[in-house]
Amino acid sequence: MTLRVTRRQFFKLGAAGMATSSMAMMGFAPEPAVASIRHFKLTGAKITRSNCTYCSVGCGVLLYSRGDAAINVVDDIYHVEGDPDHPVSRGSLCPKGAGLLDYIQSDSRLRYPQVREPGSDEWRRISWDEAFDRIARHMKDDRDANFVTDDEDGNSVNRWTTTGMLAASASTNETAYLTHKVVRSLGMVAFDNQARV
Amino acid sequence: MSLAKTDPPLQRYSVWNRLNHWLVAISFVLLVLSGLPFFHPFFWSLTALFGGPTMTRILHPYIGLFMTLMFLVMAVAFFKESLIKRRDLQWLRQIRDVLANRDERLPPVGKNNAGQKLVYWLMLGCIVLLLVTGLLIWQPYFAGAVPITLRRLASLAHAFVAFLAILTLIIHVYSGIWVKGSFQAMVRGRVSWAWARHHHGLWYEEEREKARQQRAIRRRHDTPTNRQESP
Amino acid sequence: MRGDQINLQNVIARSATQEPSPQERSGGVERVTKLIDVSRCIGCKACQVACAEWNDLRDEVGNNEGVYDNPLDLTPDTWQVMRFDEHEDEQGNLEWLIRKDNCMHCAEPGCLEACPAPGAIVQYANGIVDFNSEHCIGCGYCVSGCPFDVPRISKKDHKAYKCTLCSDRVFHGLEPACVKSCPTGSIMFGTREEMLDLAETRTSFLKGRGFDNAGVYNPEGVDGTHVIYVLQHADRPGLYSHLPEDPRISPLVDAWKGVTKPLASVAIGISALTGFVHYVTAGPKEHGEEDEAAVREDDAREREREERP
Amino acid sequence: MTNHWVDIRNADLIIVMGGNPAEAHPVGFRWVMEAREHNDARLVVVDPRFNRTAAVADDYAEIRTGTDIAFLGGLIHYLIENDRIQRDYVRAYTDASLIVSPEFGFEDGLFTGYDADSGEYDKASWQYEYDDEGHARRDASLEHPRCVFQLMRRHYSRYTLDVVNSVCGTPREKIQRVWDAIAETAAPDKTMTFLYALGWTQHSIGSQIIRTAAIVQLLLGNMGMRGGGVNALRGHSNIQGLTDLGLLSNLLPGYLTLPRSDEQDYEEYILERARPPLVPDEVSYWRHYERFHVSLMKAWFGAAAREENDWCYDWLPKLGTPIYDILHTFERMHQGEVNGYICQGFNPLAAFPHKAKITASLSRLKFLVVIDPLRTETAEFWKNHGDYHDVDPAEIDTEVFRLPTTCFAEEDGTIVNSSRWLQWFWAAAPPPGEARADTAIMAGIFLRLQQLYREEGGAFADPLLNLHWPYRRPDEPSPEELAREYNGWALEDVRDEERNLVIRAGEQVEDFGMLRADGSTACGCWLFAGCWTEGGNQMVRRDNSDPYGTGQTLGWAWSWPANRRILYNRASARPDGTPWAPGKAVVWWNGQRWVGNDVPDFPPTSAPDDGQAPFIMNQTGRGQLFARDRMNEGPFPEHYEPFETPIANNPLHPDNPLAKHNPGARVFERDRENFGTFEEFPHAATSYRLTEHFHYWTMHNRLNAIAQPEKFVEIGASLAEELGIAKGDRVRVSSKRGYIEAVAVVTKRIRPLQVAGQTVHQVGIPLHWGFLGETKKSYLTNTLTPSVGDANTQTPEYKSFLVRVEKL
Repeated sequence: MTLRVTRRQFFKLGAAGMATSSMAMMGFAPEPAVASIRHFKLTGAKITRSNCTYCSVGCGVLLYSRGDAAINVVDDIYHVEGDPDHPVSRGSLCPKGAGLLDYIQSDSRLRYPQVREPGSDEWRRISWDEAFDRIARHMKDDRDANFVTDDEDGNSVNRWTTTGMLAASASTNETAYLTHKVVRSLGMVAFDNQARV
Repeated sequence: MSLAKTDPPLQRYSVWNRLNHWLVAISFVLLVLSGLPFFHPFFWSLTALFGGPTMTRILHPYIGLFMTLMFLVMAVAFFKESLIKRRDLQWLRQIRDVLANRDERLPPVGKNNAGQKLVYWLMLGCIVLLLVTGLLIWQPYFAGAVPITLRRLASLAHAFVAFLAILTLIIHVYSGIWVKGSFQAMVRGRVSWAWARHHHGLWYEEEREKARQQRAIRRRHDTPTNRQESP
Repeated sequence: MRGDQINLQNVIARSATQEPSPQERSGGVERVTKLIDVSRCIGCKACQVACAEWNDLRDEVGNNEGVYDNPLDLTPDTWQVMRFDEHEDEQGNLEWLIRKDNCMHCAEPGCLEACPAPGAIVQYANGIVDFNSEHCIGCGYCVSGCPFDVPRISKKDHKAYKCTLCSDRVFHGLEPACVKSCPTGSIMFGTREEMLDLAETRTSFLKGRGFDNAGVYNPEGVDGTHVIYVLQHADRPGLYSHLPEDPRISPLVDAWKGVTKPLASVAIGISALTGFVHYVTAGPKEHGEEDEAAVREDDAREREREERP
Repeated sequence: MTNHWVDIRNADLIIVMGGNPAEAHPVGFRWVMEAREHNDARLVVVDPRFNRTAAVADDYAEIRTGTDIAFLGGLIHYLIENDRIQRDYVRAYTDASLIVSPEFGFEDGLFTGYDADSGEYDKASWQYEYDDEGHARRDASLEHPRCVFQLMRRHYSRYTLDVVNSVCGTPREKIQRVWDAIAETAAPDKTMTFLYALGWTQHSIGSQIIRTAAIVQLLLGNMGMRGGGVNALRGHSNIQGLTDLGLLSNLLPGYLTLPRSDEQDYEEYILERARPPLVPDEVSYWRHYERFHVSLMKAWFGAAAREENDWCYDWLPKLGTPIYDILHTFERMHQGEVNGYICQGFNPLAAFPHKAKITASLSRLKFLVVIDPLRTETAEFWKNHGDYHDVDPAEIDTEVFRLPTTCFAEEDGTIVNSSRWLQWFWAAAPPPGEARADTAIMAGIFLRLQQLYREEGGAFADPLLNLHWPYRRPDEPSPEELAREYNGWALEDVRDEERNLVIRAGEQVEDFGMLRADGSTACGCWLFAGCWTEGGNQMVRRDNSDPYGTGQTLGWAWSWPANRRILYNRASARPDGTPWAPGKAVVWWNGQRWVGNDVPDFPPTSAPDDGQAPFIMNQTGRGQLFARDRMNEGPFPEHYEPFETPIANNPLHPDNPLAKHNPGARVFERDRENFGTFEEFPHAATSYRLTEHFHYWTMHNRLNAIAQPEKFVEIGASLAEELGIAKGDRVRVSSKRGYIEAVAVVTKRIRPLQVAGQTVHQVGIPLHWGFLGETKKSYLTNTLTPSVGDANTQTPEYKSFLVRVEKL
């Protein structure tokens, strides 16, 4: 005998079809399409007022850091933005200022003292003590050997010309002042900063 | 008692034909279910059937590729019997008789009637188009490289052709249910001589002719004792 | 601009959602607008960097291709780029036209119309058109839908990304990052009315400086945008790295996403129904007794013929 | 800056020349845009390149690099001959009326007193004519043939439009357009500001270019005015502060100067500097020099500095040569005369001219100390970086120390911006790893040295053994302590002439007027006196209110001198004390004293009738059109060609080879061999900064690397066509000193110029990128630049040199 689909059976089929779709409509209703805004990343950040140290406009910047300087936390700066109070910058920044975060966090930041020995092809990590001791020793040896107290005309000149220094025009006035004070006390004269170039 | 014993005598579709057809059928249904959500949000929740929206987006094209492959195989197998003949046009002219079941008025039909042939060609056309347009908008593989206007055109075409294909499918499925015995034919591959004579007169004649010749051959080699029953 | 806009019910439209979004609470919400005065732009890219910094984006470090533009184009990690154009007029006067290119936040967003994923693209009451990555399925339809070629599909997560107009900042009462950073005041931000007024002021300033065709770019085709330009040559937007003359949602997209969808859906339903009705009325197509009989006759006839010696 | 950032918005005309603020100072540039929008100001750019500033300018004129004196000299000629100067201002506030010594002269490009053999000037004749009291003679009519005005008029009579056009290559009509725009501001109610930067300073004639601009501003009456001034847009964030604090080979804090070897006598040293007025009754404020000097010595050497030992005068090093500038030092280093070098946040390998020479010089050091927050090329000068820096470490015996320091975000302190504002900022996080503050590092090294000298003795140890070191944590002096120290404090009660108590012992001084030469006060930098008073730290002030709407914001931070925002602001008022124009008023005489929207830069009770002139730091009280002996190549700026010039001779003095280049320039014989000729290197090159980067730092920042990832050079379209170069091609740019390779940016923004009858192509070479950091590795631009410096500042000529461009 041949398989016959009676009307009743056909209705069943139809019903099944309906079921699938309506099941989809109701049964598997997907998550409601809610609009969600990205979490506001500055919530709870510690804000520190600072100055951009690239160019001489001296824009005010706000440094946002994670951690509240509590004793058990190492604060970490994760966002930099213009300071709207600053009379010159009024919150705006240039592409360098806007990218300050990647300077502060740069992979090229140095983390500990290093030395490259004569002829060597590599850096070696050293302690601050070793660094200071060796540098001071170098400086003293050179100064003692080459310090000029009197020039050929018999003038008292008290200068040290065989070791020189370049100061940083991006460093603070406090650093600059202390540097100058130290340098002249040693009688150093070959001493400049970026203002020269 | 197993169905096999009572199976109708006349072979209409080979095992491979049937397997092939049902693979196409299943993947086509899956494609419809996974495609509709992108066609209209009303069907969005169907994505739940495929493990979520993104999964649906990912699966749909692969199922599509699979179906296209299967279909082409089938298309080759059914090619000859799907060529449209003059008499098919006559059959189509009398489509009203077809629908009204006034079959006695219809011209005799070969293995496939004009309707089945139309389904064949429509589907062939649709699926080729769907393949091409589908590839053009396939993220993340090809879409990126396709000029935006073409991508827009493809999206439009893909949706429209899919719509056509679905309609064709509905007609196809309905006919399967409507014409008693054809569903069974595609399930078990066999039909009764009466069914064949009614729906596919010419094919019926061919089959009988074949049967006669086979019997003739057998008679030449066989002893009269173990003669078989007639069909 | 107002704090209460953080209320997520203040939504104008959501992608692929039939039922209307809750809108009662949008009453006091001002629409916001970003004004980009190209005549004031020095192309310093502060906005570009501020955008990446705020949104935690770090694109690949590219190459120089012989131009100032970098990155060359929008990417999933670069939501805005500066486009530089050297324009020499008939008199040989040189102009360096620099345009900040990013999402225009259309009032009629093509991306939203094209998006099939419910809630993946949202238009807030303040006008911001925002992508909602959790709901994005990465189909790329928004790309086809956008008249400005803005959205980009990520290689990392296969989701669509673009400028959010810093929706997170705006909803917290702040201006977008690019706006705040802009050193020259080329980028301004405020309510739509304020910005349209300012745009007029800037335009008349430019006319006073000999740019007779100065004007505002706020294309009607997309019912206006929430990012508008002040252009020295508003009559020729094309000068500014091919800014579309008259952007509108492509008719193709309309055809694809517009009425066809419901109509086709209905058509499918109807065709199924028709079958049902036909079955009930015409009944199934069956072979009858006469066929069985005919077959038996054929059998008999043949048997007879074959048994004849 | 004589004025300040926000004040730019008060200008009616902004001339950007020798600078590119939109690119190098975008945020300061905001105030130019404000001036345009709210003051209807015009912005005019004169530059070799149509740069990002030009992109938003009202007018632009191209110019050949290094010819600004010609351009401005022609302007002076035009202003005088067409009487488009502010006569009352010129007569009253400049030295135009002063009569110059008859010995003074100028012939064929050289001033009197030039010795061709030594290549130096004897400046004796560069003086006014003095009467018996040593006061300069005057002719108020400005008619006297030897008065400064007439001499100047004669001097610039040669700078006609044609000459300027042929020297600068700027099209005539453009020159005229710019001159006219500038001339407009001769009106008392109109001001023009000059914004310049290293595009002026980095020439062998840099200082004189700036002098020329100053002369123009004096003629137009734009000095001391709102929206006026000659405004140096300083490069680095605290380059102003380091200059104020005198971290230069010949200076002491507050522009005090180190003695020369021949200045053995303290009295003479002071007399030479405590300058008397050259015009009767003028202020000549430097006459208080000794107060500042003694207070400095007390701050440095404390009790050890006593009147008996001339306040430790012997402890100061005496200069053997006029200046030990960097060119001089590296010349000596190159000859093996320098053994040790310390680089504190400085990257000379990348920043100094003629990289090959710098590398060779550093290789001859015994030890090099680099103190920096970042990896620098200098610290790795011994390392082989392939084509970009090809050296053999094995052959370099320099011992190199690299000490990690904090960056701004990790320290407290102040920097002085270009507006002379001292702004205090705070640390937000600890430094990475073991990094330490520069102060701690300097203290660390110094204390070790001191210890060694105490233990072992050694050469001239007194100064360092007696250095005043009052810090609570000797190994880490705090910024607060140091700030209080450079502000200054009283060691004893200080009383004025009427014996009234001015300030008690131990109190912070309120201003430099309280300083004394008798050792009763100590002050590390007199110019900063007032920044940390008994009222506390003035540099943290954050009142940004602007009651007068002039943008002075006197309550924000603290500005030297004495919190003044506009220098010489007395000149903003007429001799009678009323403002030249209401819209430009800064200070005015109210009958009893000077008042206004800024702190008067003038004795507050000096009535107009007393007739004192506004430029109180000058001996004449007046703006110096005539520089006397203060400039090394002459009292009037004269155009000289760059040392590498694309033309055969100086069009102004074609027949005098001595006057081809600046006769006073800083140049060493051995470097002359490394100068190229235009036959061999036909293209005029200039180097500059881009806005996306800051020197050699930001290439370490991912964000900036993305914005401008790879080294390029800018080539004009016509030159590119000539050489068959398309945008994006790789090119080699060579000079006599080496070559670099980079991507070509072909642009319409650089046009060929017609100079002295020939076509000159200019090539732009950004200075950024190196072989470290996040950006694409590249050659250092200073491989190409020549080792020659300005006559007064010794600043190298980075802005004008010759190259040859080839397609690769």
